[in-house]
Amino acid sequence: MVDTKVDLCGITIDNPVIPASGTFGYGYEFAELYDINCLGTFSFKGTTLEPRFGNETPRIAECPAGMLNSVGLQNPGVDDVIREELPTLERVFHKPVMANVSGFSTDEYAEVIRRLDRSRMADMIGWYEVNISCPNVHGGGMSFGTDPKMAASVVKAVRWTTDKPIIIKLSPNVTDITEIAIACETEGADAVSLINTLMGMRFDLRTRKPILANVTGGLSGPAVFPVALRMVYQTAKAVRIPVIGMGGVSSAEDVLEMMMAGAAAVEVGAANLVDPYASQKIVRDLPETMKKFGIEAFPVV
Amino acid sequence: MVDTKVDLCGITIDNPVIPASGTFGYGYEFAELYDINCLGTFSFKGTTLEPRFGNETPRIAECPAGMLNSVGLQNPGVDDVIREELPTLERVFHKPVMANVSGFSTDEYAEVIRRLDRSRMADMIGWYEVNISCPNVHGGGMSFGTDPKMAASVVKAVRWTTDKPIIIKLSPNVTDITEIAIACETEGADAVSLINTLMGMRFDLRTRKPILANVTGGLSGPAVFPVALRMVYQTAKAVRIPVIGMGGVSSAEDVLEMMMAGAAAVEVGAANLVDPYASQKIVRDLPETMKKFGIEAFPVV
Amino acid sequence: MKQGIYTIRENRQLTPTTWRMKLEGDVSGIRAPGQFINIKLDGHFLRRPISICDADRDGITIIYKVLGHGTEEMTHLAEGKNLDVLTGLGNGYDLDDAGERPLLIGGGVGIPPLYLAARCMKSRPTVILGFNNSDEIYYVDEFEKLGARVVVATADGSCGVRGFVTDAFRELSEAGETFTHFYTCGPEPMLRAVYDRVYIKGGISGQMSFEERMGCGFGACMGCSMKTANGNKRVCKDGPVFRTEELLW
Amino acid sequence: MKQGIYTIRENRQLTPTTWRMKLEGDVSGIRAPGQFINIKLDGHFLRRPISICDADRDGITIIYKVLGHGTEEMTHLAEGKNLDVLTGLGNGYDLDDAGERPLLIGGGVGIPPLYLAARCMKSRPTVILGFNNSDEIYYVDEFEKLGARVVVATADGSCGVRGFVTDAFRELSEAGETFTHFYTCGPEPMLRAVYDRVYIKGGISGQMSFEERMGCGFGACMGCSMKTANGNKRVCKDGPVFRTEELLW
Repeated sequence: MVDTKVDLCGITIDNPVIPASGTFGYGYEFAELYDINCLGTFSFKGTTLEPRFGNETPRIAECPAGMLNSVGLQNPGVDDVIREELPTLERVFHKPVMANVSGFSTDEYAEVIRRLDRSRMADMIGWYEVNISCPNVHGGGMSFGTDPKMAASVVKAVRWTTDKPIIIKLSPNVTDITEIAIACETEGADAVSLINTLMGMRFDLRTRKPILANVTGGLSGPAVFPVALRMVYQTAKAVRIPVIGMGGVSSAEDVLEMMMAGAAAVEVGAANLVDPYASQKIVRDLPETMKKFGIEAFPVV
Repeated sequence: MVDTKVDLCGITIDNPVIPASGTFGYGYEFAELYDINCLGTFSFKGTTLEPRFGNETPRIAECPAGMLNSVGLQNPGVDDVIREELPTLERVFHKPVMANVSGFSTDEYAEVIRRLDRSRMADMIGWYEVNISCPNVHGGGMSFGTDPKMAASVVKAVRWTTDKPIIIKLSPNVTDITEIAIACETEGADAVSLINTLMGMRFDLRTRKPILANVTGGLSGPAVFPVALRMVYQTAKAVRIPVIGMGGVSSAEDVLEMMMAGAAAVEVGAANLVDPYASQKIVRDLPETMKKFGIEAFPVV
Repeated sequence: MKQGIYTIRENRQLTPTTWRMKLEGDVSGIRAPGQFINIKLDGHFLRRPISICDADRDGITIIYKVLGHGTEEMTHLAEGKNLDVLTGLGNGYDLDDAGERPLLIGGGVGIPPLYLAARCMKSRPTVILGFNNSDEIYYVDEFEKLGARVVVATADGSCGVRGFVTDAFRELSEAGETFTHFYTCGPEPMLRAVYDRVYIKGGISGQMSFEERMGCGFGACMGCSMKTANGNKRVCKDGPVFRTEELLW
Repeated sequence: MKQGIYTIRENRQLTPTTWRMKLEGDVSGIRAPGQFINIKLDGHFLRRPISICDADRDGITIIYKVLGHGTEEMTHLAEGKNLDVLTGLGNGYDLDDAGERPLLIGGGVGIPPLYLAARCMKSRPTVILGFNNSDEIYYVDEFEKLGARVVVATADGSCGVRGFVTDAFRELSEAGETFTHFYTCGPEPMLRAVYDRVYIKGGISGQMSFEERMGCGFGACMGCSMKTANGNKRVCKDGPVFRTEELLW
């Protein structure tokens, strides 16, 4: 029998399959479809200090083998997440969850983590995934993720707000992602996750205007998979901390490619939006697929 | 009747459809399939000072809605191009051709252009497209295209080697492509063309190794289209010189999206490799597609 | 929501731009008129959300308009082909509010969900159907077969009332007609006009079905959010039907 | 090269991993055995290059091995379905060099192009067919029906000569057999062994068909280049058949 377990910053998870933030809500809605405890864990919707509606609609545009989104971090705000979302999740999910946090200033990132970490829901949280790479918000968001110094400043600000592992989610919209990853590692990040979406756009031929109200959006889906693999491969060679791979992963075979590129675990994003059962299917297919390619356990050597 | 003509650096071309360098050889092989004089023009295979075999094989990997290549500028060298390729092309193509040149030093770029420009074939050439963004060669290639200062140094070196328009082909593997484009414009580039391929990779699950002998390669095809549109849009807003849009263009509708993003003309790449008649079909479909969307002429307003 | 494989039993053209498709398969996920289904098409990443026109033990009927490549390709799908479909998406119309004299207002591609609503209503509805011109007219007979009273409006006056659905509503009001509640679906400009004339000026409460570009269609991606009096809502999951009282217009 | 739409007339399994497909359509682009076709499959960006096993006025026969998702999906294609195919790609075998005692050597999925070669030969060929085991054996009867003399080798000895095609060649040589020219196709390790034993040691010139990951398949992308004694060649356009004298092994 193959062993799908992996270690993620000192926490052993049953398998490396992790639905990505923004594609899985706060989990409980998918729990109506299947037992989400089959997952390694999942990263919940990016949470900010204040409630956010996000950008104007349209926020979605279809692309070849992918989609653009410009949601812009819609979320009910950290206090509501602690009061409403996490207690609801607690009833259906019994594993450590990955708390995805966003901010518009280093202080905000720190404050969101502080409130979660000091809340009565803190025990549910296994890791904090700090999103410094959202392409759809102005001021903050991606700007933190495209400059090593700014990335380092975020890590510095959040590093001592919690004893839990901190994962920095990186942007692919950079010349050299390893430079950003190294800056995060140097400041004490426990892991990095990549790639967030690639910035793209589409036009509506009838109106001759951008489809997205926000003009540009983030590209996800199988289209970005080769770029994600390359960046995971480069980053895994450049840092000693774990690298969580994501970007267009849609099958157990894609998970194995990511692991071969050096990923310690794999997030599944857009696939959940096209097939609500995608992550469950990937978890189910993984052992058989590992066997098919002679892989008994992770890491793949 | 719609008018498909566009001006490209002072030269009027019948339509904005231009097969991209590396997907159309030196043209004459496609002339066996159809009359390539229907094209606006085409950009011939990237030419260097010395003959090059390029990288080891495998050099090709399939991807969702696209492909990776790591050819690495295989070409017979500028002297052979002048002696063999261009005379063969001259028999079948009667429009100004775009000469795509590459190098491993600023001097090499300049010397390749100088030899072409002083050759008896020089009259065939309408524009020089200077590729500072090949992701598949080490030393030179993309490194020139990912740093504004190095990009500027190439433009400076080639600017006075010819009276013909110089187009700089830019890399998408950068944090801010407008910064590179502006550096090129400042040094006197007549136009920029973008995007070259996005750096990516794939693994062979059986061997657990990268599919490409070169490990990484350049992603092209519809998968990159939204990223290309975004970068063309940003660049067209940032510079006054014409921007040639390319990246995943596969249909007349894609051409119109590129024009709406601000492109002065559009290059068609990977599509030629899947359907050898792709560029001809796009040229044929363009007038009807323009009519469908109420576009009578370019630029689209 | 239920995911299932559905077999195409009919796919025929109703008007130059409108087609009807009948899908055979599990309908247990469908709870109310106004809900929609989300269809996976080969070669397209996102599913195509289409409102339910009718549903019975045999399967689901949808009516779709050819707008882009996806819907254009749908017209070429042969009977017998299987499709991966998510069914019973969204919250539909609440028919308990219909009262004795319900009014249904549909514009163009917004008409189909009103058919199942009309069929499920206890009291006889008045149905205003708006089209651009007589070529686009469809389903008038079907509504009448349900016993509904149908009023057609065409923008070019080529059939029925000249003008928009709101002009037809004005004529009915001027004739002394009154209504207990309304249900509507159509393009946003029409919804805004209906909101203004029927709800605000006419004083009749109603339920309006909205369209928005969707990512997932089942509430996960926040792609189709909308601000309402009750906070941020997802058109796909909390809607597509919203009550006039919830709207911030 | 010709681009055309071809109709699947047969798609049946020959061995656990090998299938045969017959395509009806224009064969005027095909000039020699050893050429290949390039098939567009829905949902895959690149075409699938597959060597031609046979061609006549009715159409083209190919034999393909299930190696990945693309070829796996090919096994599900129904008869009657149309495919977009580029035909007559590459330079095939030159049969003028065959002489009176030609030798054909095929390994596994490399066997198909030798069938058309055998059929077009003036003189009766000896055909060595190599397989891993007896389950994988196919087309022995078909070659014999052409009047060829067939020698089978299996790596596990479950049928015919135990070992590789080169072992079968050694046995023939030891039995005093001589050959005028050879034609081969198969995995590169086999080609290298054949080059070494038959050409270098055996002193017999031949023509070898190569495989490489291809982009376009018609010489445009330079994806499948190979260094030869006559300079850089494209496997898809200048090959896939190269003469032993050209190789830099």
